[in-house]
Amino acid sequence: MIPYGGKALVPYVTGGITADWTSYVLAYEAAGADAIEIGLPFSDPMLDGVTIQQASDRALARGATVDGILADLSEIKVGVPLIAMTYANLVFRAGPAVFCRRLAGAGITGLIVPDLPVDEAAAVSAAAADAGVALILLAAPVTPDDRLAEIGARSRGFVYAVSLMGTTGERDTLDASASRLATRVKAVTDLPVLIGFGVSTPAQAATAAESADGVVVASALMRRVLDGATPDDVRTDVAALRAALG
Amino acid sequence: MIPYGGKALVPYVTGGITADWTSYVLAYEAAGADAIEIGLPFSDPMLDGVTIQQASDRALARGATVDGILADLSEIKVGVPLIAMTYANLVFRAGPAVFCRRLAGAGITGLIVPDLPVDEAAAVSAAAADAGVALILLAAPVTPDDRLAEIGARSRGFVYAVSLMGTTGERDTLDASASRLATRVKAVTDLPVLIGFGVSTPAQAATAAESADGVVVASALMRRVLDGATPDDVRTDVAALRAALG
Amino acid sequence: MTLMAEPAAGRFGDFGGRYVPESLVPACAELAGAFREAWADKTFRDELDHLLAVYAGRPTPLTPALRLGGELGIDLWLKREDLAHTGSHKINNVLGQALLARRLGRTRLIAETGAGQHGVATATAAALLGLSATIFMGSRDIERQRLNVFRMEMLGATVVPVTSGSRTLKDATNEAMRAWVADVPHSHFLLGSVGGPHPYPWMVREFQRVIGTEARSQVPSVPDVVVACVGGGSNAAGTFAGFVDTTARLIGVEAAGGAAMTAGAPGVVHGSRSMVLQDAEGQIAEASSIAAGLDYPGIGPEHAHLGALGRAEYRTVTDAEVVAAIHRLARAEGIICALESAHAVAWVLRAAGSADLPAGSRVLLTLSGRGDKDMVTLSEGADK
Amino acid sequence: MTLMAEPAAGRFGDFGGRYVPESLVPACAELAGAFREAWADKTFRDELDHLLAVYAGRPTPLTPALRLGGELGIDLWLKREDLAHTGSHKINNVLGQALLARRLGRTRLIAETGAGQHGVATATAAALLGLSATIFMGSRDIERQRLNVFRMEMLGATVVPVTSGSRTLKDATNEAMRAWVADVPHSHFLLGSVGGPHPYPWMVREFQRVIGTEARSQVPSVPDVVVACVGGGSNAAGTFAGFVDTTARLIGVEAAGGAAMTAGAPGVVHGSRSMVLQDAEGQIAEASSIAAGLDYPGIGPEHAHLGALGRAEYRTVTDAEVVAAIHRLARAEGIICALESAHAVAWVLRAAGSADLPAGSRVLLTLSGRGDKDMVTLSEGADK
Ligand SMILES: Cc1ncc(COP(=O)(O)O)c(C=O)c1O
Ligand SMILES: Cc1ncc(COP(=O)(O)O)c(C=O)c1O
Repeated sequence: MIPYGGKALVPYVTGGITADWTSYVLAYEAAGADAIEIGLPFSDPMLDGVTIQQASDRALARGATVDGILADLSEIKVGVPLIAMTYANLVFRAGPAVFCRRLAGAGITGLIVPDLPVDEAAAVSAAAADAGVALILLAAPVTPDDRLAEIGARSRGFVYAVSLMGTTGERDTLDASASRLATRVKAVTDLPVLIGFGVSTPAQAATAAESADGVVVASALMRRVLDGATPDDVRTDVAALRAALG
Repeated sequence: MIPYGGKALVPYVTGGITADWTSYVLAYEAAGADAIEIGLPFSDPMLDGVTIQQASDRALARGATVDGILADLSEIKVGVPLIAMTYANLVFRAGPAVFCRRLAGAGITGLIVPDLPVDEAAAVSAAAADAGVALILLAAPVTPDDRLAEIGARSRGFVYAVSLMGTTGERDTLDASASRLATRVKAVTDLPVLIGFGVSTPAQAATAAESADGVVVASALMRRVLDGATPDDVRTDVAALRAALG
Repeated sequence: MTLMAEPAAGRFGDFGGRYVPESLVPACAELAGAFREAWADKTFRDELDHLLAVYAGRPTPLTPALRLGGELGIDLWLKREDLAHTGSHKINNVLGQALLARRLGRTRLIAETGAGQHGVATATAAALLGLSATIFMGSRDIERQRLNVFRMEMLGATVVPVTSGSRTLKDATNEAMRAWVADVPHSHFLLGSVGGPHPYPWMVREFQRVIGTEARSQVPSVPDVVVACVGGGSNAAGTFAGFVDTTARLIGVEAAGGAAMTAGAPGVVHGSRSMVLQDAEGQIAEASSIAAGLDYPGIGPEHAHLGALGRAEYRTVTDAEVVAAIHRLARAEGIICALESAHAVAWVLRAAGSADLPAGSRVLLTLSGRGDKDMVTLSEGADK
Repeated sequence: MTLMAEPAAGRFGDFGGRYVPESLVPACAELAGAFREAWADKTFRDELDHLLAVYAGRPTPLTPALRLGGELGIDLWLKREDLAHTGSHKINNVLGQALLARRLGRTRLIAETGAGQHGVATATAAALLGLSATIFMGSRDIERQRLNVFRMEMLGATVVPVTSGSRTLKDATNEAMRAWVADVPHSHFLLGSVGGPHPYPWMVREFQRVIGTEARSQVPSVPDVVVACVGGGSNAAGTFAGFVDTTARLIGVEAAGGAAMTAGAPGVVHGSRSMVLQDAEGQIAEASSIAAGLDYPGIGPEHAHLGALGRAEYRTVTDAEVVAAIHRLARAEGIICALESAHAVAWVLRAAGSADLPAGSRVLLTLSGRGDKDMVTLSEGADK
């Protein structure tokens, strides 16, 4: 899912945030994204900071639904992997098997569920595998070594290293915990390790990539979209990140 | 103090209620009062209804004091007995002896203290007697016979029969309890018995006088004064009462 | 010394008595007799004790105030009347009198209230026993204790605003007595403190004695100082009753603006002779305190007597000290007490470490009530 | 059946679990271990029991509601959590968790609150133990429970208004969890009900068990029906714990506008799998209740389990029934309970005499809190 070798860039967009939201997906691809994370908005995004909360609220207020977002995606052609990001309740409400098949049907090959820790992941993990979707697990700075090993063993696609103890959202600096965690995760898995949460600038992306295999960038881009940036505008932003990562 | 034989009329005025308040005293005399009750206003007239409360408040607000009221009285010549009506605290604050001597010095020969029942009256009674002032006790409809006898024995001047269970204030009709009480009091004392509280009209005064030796009229007159009646106006009222009593 | 017996002729030394209109004398006498009898009647005492336990939440705890005591260098125990049903010690007296009223065949309770705590307690007892309740409350107090007005009305009581005089507790008391005179056969006047004519000062002290009795059995040793706030003086009287025969110093704390003991003179108001704030002629002064329940120019006659004897001492604290005390207690112990009760706390805060309350003293303080009713007053103060 | 043991893997049948961000998993595990250990540690239990007794006013009484019961033709006992310090059962759980937080070396308490009762209780425990407190509260709830906001601030807590979503308890909970993630090393998340990730549903039920244990020892015989209101479900869980092994029917009463059991479907929110109000896609619905403490789309997982087993039954009542119930109880018994608690009363009023609650039934009802906080809401309703 993530190219081994180079430094991967995974930008995020909240599905349904604007009528033409898939243009952001295409812009990301054009700017050099290695994969694209699609947020399926949830009413109670407990791990998200203000920016993603607002993006989710706006999408829901516009009437966004999982089915609608997946249908939108079916209408475009994207050459890089798509990864869904959503909360556990949407997965369980449909049923993990149905939910994952639906993702696969729309060409989505990865799934991130931030409130589904490894201990609770078995059912979704199996359903995802059956549907050909990689259930990507998250590791946190406080995760102890034995859990880290388990996360490394059970994750698929890559391991999402949460850069800091906190919610999503832009930060002035990249927390030192990010590289420490990435190094620890890399020691227990052969999967690529991407750093996410608070990666806000090209410089931060470059720093993160020193210890990890790439970055996920979400709030920094969504802040721009909320402020009215066009697909063209964010293409420039993603291109700058791409350039920084090499 | 009260003429034996005929039916006595004792109208009331709150001392200091107007600058020329003593004109009401003179008007009462002119209209045929047998004695005149002078209220020495107290801040907390617990047994008084709205009218006397307002009259007391107005007098106090005008700066009325016991000394001032007594000085005012010294400046007029009245041919009928004057009776002070006030609450216990004013008596005790000065000390019963000093207080009663002061009354006597202003020509007052009677004293009514509604919150001084017979059981608590000994000190004031003695001081009043020493000063030549009659301490007039009150009897109530609920007073049992033995107490009534004691009140009859200890009262001086007359016995004040409280017409009803309630505060001072005008009433549409004279309570039947008035004549029952007057009759009971007359059975235990040779003193005159006057009915007060709520005697509002000449007709009520006449009814009261059937069983008693006279009446005290307060709120009905004070309501008129509060509403702006002149000494001349109330002279007419008192004359009507006088006529009704015969 | 004990505070047990019925005072002869209703007198506590020079104080007390029954200075009421003749119309009320028989009712007072009947009440005194009924209380005397009921208080000697195990059935009545058992019923009251039962209600206090299963309904009102007695015994109330004695809480060691470890953090505040530690800061002040004293041992401090709080008697928690704030946890009693309706939020203050007032319920103790009210349940007793309401049972008595029912025993006397009365169907209506009349009460005066300042802070509204006594009114709420009275309305509560009326609801519990199926009696009606008419509560007189100064219009100024209605403004500052709105919460309690709502509570009384929810409980089915009629709240009558009193607009005469200072529009506070003193005037509400006048009006309640007027209402009583007019309805003696059906009404019981449920006086809220240890003032009024005999038997009230004695009876209310007896109904509040439970505070002191419990506290005495709860303290690990006899305290050096026993302190309570004083409005009419009922929570203090009830507390003192448990310790008057010990070596404990008894301290009553008045509002600086309602300090009958400190700034008053002997006088007669609301049916008894006691210490009263008044002018040279005997007109009753208007008190002024941030605590509606202490905003009263008089005090119960037994306090005047204890003060004259030197057995109890009386102190005053200012509104500003009271507000500071309520906040300090809240932050140190997690207890928001009533503005009234905070007077006792304020004195302890001021005195601790001084000759009046040396370091190491063991102090029992009665927290007479909780502060919910005062939040609006305090938050408005904070806005200024 | 008993509700004693730690649920294996944090599961109550199909419900429960620990659906939290990986960042919180170690903290939850640490907490579960610490609670397991503390709960088996006599020193800890003794300290908690001591605080509950001398500080919080336990045991709370069991009041026979003679007048209301008589009117309804049933025997009705009220378990009086309204008399506990701070005015509701919330203090039981809060003291337990705050002691645990101190044991874990945490210096800050984070809590969500709806009615403000849990926030006040948390602020209280923080003051008592010298910890700091940050309380998240929906801005809509801040408007309707102002009194409690003042109280929290007086106790030294920081109250953070939450303006996202429905601006009520659900959103305050999201925000509290976000704050926790950001400060795990110093903060304890002091969840106020039996929801959330393992160990909260188990731990909070154990801390609230005292309600049921006391009530069991206070009732003259095992009741036919045990009833309590259900928001998250902590007062009900604590009550049920005392009777689950008896023949008593267990009834939880939800707000019609927040009826997770009656109108919800299985789902995952705030860390556990339970019954949740949600749409077909899984978006959480906004609850709507006059009682801020029940204005919540979820319920604790053990209730979902008890409901699935048929061991407990869940009913709903409307806002209008609740307002009528609060007034009826006030006038019949002199007790003004919280809007939350009045849900249980409203069900009894409706059911008494029907097949659901036949005449002659013996009913134990937990009055979870007092109504002072609700006077403004009720009086505004009355003005309309
Ligand atoms: C909480 C509280 N404490 C004290 C008082 C003062 O009354 P007393 O001095 O009779 O205890 C009141 C009166 O309203 C009160 O509400
Ligand atoms: C008085 C009262 N009762 C009940 C509740 C609901 O909580 P639970 O269902 O956890 O008992 C609350 C919550 O705020 C409350 O304040």
